[in-house]
Amino acid sequence: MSHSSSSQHAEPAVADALPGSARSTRTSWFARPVVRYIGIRGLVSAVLLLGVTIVTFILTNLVPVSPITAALGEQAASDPATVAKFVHDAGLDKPAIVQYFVYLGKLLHGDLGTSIQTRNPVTQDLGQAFPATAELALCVILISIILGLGLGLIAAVRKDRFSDQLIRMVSLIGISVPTFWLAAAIYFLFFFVLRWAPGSGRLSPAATPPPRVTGMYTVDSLLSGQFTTFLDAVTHLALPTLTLTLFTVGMLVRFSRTAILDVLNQDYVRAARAKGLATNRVLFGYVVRGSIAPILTIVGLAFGSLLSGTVLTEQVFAWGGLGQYAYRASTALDLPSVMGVGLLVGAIYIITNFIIDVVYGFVDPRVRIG
Amino acid sequence: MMGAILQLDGVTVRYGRGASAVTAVAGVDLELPPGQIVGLVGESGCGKSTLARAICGLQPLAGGRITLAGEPIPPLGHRRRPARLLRIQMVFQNPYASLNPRRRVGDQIEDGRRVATRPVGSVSDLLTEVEMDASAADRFPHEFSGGQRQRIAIARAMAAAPDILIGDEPIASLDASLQSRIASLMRDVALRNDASLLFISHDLAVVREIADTILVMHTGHIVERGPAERVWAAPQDPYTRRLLAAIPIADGLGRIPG
Amino acid sequence: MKKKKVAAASIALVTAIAIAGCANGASTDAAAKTLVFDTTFDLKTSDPGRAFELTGQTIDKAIYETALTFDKGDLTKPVPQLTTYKLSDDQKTLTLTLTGTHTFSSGNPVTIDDIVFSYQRLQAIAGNPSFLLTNLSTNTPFTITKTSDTTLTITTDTPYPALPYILANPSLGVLDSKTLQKHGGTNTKDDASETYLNTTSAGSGPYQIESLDVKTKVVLTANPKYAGTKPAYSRVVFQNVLSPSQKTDIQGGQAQLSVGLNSQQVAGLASDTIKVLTSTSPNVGYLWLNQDPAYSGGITNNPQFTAAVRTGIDYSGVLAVAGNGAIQPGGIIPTQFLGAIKPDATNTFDLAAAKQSLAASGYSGQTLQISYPTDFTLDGVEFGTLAQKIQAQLQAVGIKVELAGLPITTLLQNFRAGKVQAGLMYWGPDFPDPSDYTTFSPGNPVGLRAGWTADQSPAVTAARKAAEAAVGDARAAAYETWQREANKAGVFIALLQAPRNYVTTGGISNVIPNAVWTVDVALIK
Amino acid sequence: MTGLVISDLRLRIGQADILNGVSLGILGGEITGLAGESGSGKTMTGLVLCGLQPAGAVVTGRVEFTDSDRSIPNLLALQPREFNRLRGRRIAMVAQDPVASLHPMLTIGTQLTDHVRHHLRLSKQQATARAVELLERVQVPTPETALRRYPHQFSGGQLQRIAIAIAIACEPAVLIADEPTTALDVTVQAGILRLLRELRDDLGLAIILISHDLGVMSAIADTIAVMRYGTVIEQGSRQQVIQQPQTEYARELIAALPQVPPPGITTDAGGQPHPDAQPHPDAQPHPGVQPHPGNHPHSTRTGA
Amino acid sequence: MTAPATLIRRPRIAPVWRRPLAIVGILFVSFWFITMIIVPFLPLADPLAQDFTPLSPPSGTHPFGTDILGRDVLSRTLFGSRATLPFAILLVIISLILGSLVGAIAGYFGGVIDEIIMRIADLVFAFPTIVLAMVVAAALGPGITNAVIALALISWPNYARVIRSLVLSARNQEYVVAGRLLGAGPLSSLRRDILPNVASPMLVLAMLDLGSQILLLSGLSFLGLGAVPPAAEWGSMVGDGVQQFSNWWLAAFPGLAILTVVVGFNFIGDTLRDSLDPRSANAVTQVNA
Repeated sequence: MSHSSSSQHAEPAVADALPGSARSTRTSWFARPVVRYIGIRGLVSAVLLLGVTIVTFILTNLVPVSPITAALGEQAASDPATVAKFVHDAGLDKPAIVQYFVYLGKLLHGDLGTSIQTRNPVTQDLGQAFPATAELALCVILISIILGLGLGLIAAVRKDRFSDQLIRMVSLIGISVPTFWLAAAIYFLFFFVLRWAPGSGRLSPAATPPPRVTGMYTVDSLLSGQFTTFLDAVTHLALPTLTLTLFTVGMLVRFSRTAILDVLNQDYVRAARAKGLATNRVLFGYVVRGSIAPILTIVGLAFGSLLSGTVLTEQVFAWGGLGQYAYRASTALDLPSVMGVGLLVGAIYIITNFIIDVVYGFVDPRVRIG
Repeated sequence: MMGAILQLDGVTVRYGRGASAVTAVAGVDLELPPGQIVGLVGESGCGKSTLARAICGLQPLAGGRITLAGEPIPPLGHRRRPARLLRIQMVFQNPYASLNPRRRVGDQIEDGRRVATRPVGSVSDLLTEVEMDASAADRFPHEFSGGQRQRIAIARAMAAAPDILIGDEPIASLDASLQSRIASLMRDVALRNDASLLFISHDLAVVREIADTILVMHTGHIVERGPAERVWAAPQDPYTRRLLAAIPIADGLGRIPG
Repeated sequence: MKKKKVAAASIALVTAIAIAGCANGASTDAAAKTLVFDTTFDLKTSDPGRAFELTGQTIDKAIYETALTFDKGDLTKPVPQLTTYKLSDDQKTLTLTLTGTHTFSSGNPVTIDDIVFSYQRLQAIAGNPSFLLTNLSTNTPFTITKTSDTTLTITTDTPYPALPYILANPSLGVLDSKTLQKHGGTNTKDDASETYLNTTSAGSGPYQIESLDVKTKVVLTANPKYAGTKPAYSRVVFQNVLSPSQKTDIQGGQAQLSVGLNSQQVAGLASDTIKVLTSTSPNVGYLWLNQDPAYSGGITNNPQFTAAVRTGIDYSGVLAVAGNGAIQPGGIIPTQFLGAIKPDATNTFDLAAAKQSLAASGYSGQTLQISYPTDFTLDGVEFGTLAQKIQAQLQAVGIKVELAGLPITTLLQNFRAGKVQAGLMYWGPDFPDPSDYTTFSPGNPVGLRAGWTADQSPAVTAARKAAEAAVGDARAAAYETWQREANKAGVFIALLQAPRNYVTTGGISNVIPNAVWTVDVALIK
Repeated sequence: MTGLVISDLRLRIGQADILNGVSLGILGGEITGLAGESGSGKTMTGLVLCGLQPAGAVVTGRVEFTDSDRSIPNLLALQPREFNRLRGRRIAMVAQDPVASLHPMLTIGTQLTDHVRHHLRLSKQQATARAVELLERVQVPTPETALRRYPHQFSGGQLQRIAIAIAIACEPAVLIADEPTTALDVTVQAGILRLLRELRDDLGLAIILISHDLGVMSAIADTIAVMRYGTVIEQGSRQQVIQQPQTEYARELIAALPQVPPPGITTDAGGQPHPDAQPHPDAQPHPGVQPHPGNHPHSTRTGA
Repeated sequence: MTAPATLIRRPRIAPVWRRPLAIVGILFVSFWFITMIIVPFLPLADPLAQDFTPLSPPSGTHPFGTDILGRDVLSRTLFGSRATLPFAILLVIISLILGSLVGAIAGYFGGVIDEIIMRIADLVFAFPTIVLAMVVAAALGPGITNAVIALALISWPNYARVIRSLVLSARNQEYVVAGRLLGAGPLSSLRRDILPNVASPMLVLAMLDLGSQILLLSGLSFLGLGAVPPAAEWGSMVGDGVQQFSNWWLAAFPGLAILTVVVGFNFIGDTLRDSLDPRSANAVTQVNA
């Protein structure tokens, strides 16, 4: 997903010197640089997606624990007939490669198998768990982008001054705090001691989840006009968001500071300053604009790592999202569920990065126009 | 000793593939006889650096052939360079990038001496030859100025006892007052060691000072070739004329060239 | 008999506390009241034919009625619910007779056909609780026969005195067969009604399902068609909450009932508004020592070594880890049940004796590896903590102990294969009868997991057979003898039964602990 | 009289003295050349005049600024906000590398109008009209189209013309041109030099031309100041400094240049039209203006 | 790891090392390294001895209190350094070597090899880290060695990516080409010209990575998939303690231990990064951010 250029020594300006080499490329739709760029990125993403299915498959087949015992109960596992039936039904008696293609075929029909733990279709479980994590992750990423980029900008502009030192120190501490500990500490402080925030879970026990549209309680409650439920959902979001935000902000501050410093040293920023533009105009019109591509990339990475990084936090806050689901599935070696989570998070990661690549393509005229 | 002749026949180099390919060098013929100083002049993007890289095997050819003493020069790839090709050495444009910052100057020159096919002087001899103090051998590149580094780079190239020395814009990054001096140094060192020199530059005035023959390159083609003074005094190709006309002369007359 | 007294006493004590709580509780009109119940879920489904975990049993108890039941917390005697019962003299045939009128939430009356359907469905779908309707000693399913519109019989091939005790299990909840058959329900292995049961439910119990999410929350609402006394709370919310949050929920008044806090967590919790009820869990935590030479490491199948371990464990220290209310059962049968014994010389701490036995065993510093589940607790007591306690104690005796924590699935797989040298595990009763424990006998399934074959200990096997054959009042003594024989062989060391803490607030009362279904929420006032 | 008077300008970063007392007078309608080798402090002098010295630099001395309607006794004493009002409007700058000094993601139009609108309070339409006018002034072909294009779609010479258009957009009194032709090919260089001279003549600009190339100096500078070690060691008219250098260092600099007789083209007079009469190659529509997939963003840097 | 120490011994300390960030970092890290070495010789209770009253709050005799088995939390916290630091360092070394090898090959040879290696790295990136580690750890069984293996399997792509991009740009540096022209084969080119020049950013990356690896390792232990009891390990201590809010000291002190040591490494890593040239620094930040 990196934007590294492969050839650095190609003699530049060759095209510039060759008047005859300008070709009319407008006739062919696919020949347009932006279309080709997106096409290639899409192809790479698709290959990666396929790779993820292979990884999940191999991984779960390498696990030295028989899924039989994991799947069947205490009594059933001691009955050979039941075991044989299970093995046959699950296709475990076929060669691995056949099993993979069967898996892939089912996948294309949206069938991720049945969770051993919950006995629900994994798709259904993921459908339940994912919105919870997505709500949390989106909330965290939005706050983190605002805070992270803002503080990163301040730190970069005030490089080496006190505010920079302070922001850097705080952001470094942010990425140094063990999340599982911080989650407990925040929970202890704000719920147990201060009672400012509600307890674990996504809603108060008495509250009824809003009618499901997106599965995200804040959105759904607003959609159905249940304002009290919305407030309840928001207050429940507060602590886990706080926990995760500290880390994500730390990460984004550090990155955006570097990216912005990099741009601040560019000639075009000095040129913009030499034009006598107001400082804000230089910062937002030129500096932020120039650092948007690397920052976009890191935001994508941050979002991807958030989806899986919620495991420890969700444990503490009983969030009931992907993280908790993944933890239970892994410890119980509930292979279909683990494969499902891996696939979902992997797919989202890849798709997010693809979207970012596309956005990047549109933001940067050098890619868009060629 | 002086048998090596570098010969280029219809050399063509392309970048990219398919429809978006760009031809950087288009059918260049060139001969570099022993003991000759050849200047290759052209503006950015004309293909002169590509040509230099192709001669060193750093750039695969799309057409034509390059031979050294009759034998073709294969692309370098990932393998070790064949011993016979070590007789071609290069001095690069950027003195700040062409020396390994982590190794002592002496060691880097020693690398060249190790592969030399005929006896060469000691490291201090080589340093002295490029007008550097012998004590430089124990120091690191960052302790030297750009001009000094370029001298070291020349010493390193000469340590391999090349028959052919290629300077790829070796003076472009230097201060104006140094450019002539380093160019002359390269000429002297090459001649003293019986090597031919292919000196690539965009600065016709400097090239004229040191080269026996001048080639003018434009859009991948060699548009003019001839003895230095002839090219300078009576250019035949319109592009050469334009190039010559554009050279600003420090005469204090307030005349805009071109 | 003494054991029975202990059990009865503890039940009496708990009941007394419950009644006291009841007296304090302000019983206001509860027409629209919600009860929030915090517990750590082990829920997989609420289909009674498939659910066999604690949370599921509590929920099914509230949704379904069973043929027989237990009165409050008393597990010693089944009482009628949907039917009365009569066990034939040969203990092979149980006749159930429908009593009164019960109605499903759909409005359909409960019939004998429903009971037969439910039982046959349980047997056919081969879910976790299917074994309940199987004769475990011969592995033959019971025969369920409708004998009239008001009676049915359950027959077995060998005498089965535990039969009435089994029928009280919430997994034998009676389903509305007419409604279920409209939603894919059958009494064959092709049954497809689990989804329906997890969204709507089809019982005649006091509640029905409003919503169910096996990982987070289950909401029950009162079943308007319920024939019995209307429950005090019209809505019950079961929340899956980790124990630290349970505590804060209780303190913050966000939940009225919490089951799942361990002794450390309830310490100092009781106040004017918060009541802590401590009962004893029927789950018996035990240590096993593998008798199979292939996996014994040359030590665990050595009787002297086994004796050294049994007397080298300071049981009071182990109980202290579990906290107030923990009890050491003398054998594998929990103290509440018929046939329970007190600790004897083979499982009483005696450091000197332990060292002597160890010396006699010829032990030469081999490592004893004790495995334990990492993601599973004994009623809130971490197996890891227990393991570390035992490790320290055995090291004081001179035994080198290494701990291996494993996820429960991995551990179970290895344990079932009989490949684990030693380990910690617990046994929860399938039904409150000592016959459920003979599986620990040599040659029987759990016995074999510890590499304990029938020919290794013929005396234990003989005692087991005698116990299984005993009828009436002789049963208790026979099971006691079997356990004492087993203790001599020493393969399974019953360590403790943890306390089970019921924490209540918000003035709720009549919380009655029950070893099978934890608590009957319909009784809470 | 428009111009700058620099007296005893010193600049220090940390332990290093970069400027050691630069004194210089710059007049409107003149091109003042700052010559010197790398490290002589000529670029830093230019930056200080724009108030763009690196953060943490300690500057002392005095820079007096005068133009048609006001006089500022010391630029160095200005508050950053006040300096910002001056910068780009009264004192403008053109940097060495036109590719690097234009924002790659903003259109030429944006970069040409944003400071015009800011300083002169023009509407968007007025600013665009002004931009078209400016591009015509610096001889960029098809100005209306050019405004919608991005920097990578132009050649280096065109970009430098655009950069100059940006600099003169607010009709400044002083233009600082820092090595404006160093990154360009020699055939393109002449066009830029000619443009600078026209601007001097037409707008009465005071131009500070910073260059290490004495050939360039000789071509258009009216006066030349030679800098070394952060100070001006010699200053005088073009002819004087080039033909009769006073200091040893200046003599060495000039002596080090290649000793060239005039190239053939000028001696080859006769019926040949003077090259000046030909259209400048740089002023012609350039292939680079066409969208070109193979076009490298850094297509105009010299060398590889 | 010794870079800060050697720099301090120099008569003149580089300015970056005089910033509070660097000083605090060095203090924390030295504290834990010294503790790791000398802790057995300190007059502390045996970290495994269950000799004291369980769950007593911090007091004079037990400044950090005691745990549920009556062990001294102070002693366990200090001994915890021995269960964490060596393994984290080992893990970083393994990933560094593995990643550098793979990344250097990809960067140097380019083409199809590069494409394949980097797509595999992308895959590992795309797959959720902690889930991957959990599955591996759960499958291999808990134990710090298995946790190290699990994390090494997922950490190498970080290094591979950075070293690849560094090698890729170094490969076309003129001094590398010059070396090739002087007859250096791929191995001597890598050894002589490329690796020495990418070593310092890699070391900085490793330093910054130490912090994250400690977090991951203790995270796995927190989930019960890392260190095995009764070993005193910070993550599992927090895991045990987090269940009991009324006994806050159980989780608080080992948590602070993790925090301080990770903060220490990150402060030093950040300072080191500042002393790099900007381009290498960027490469390091991109991946480690």
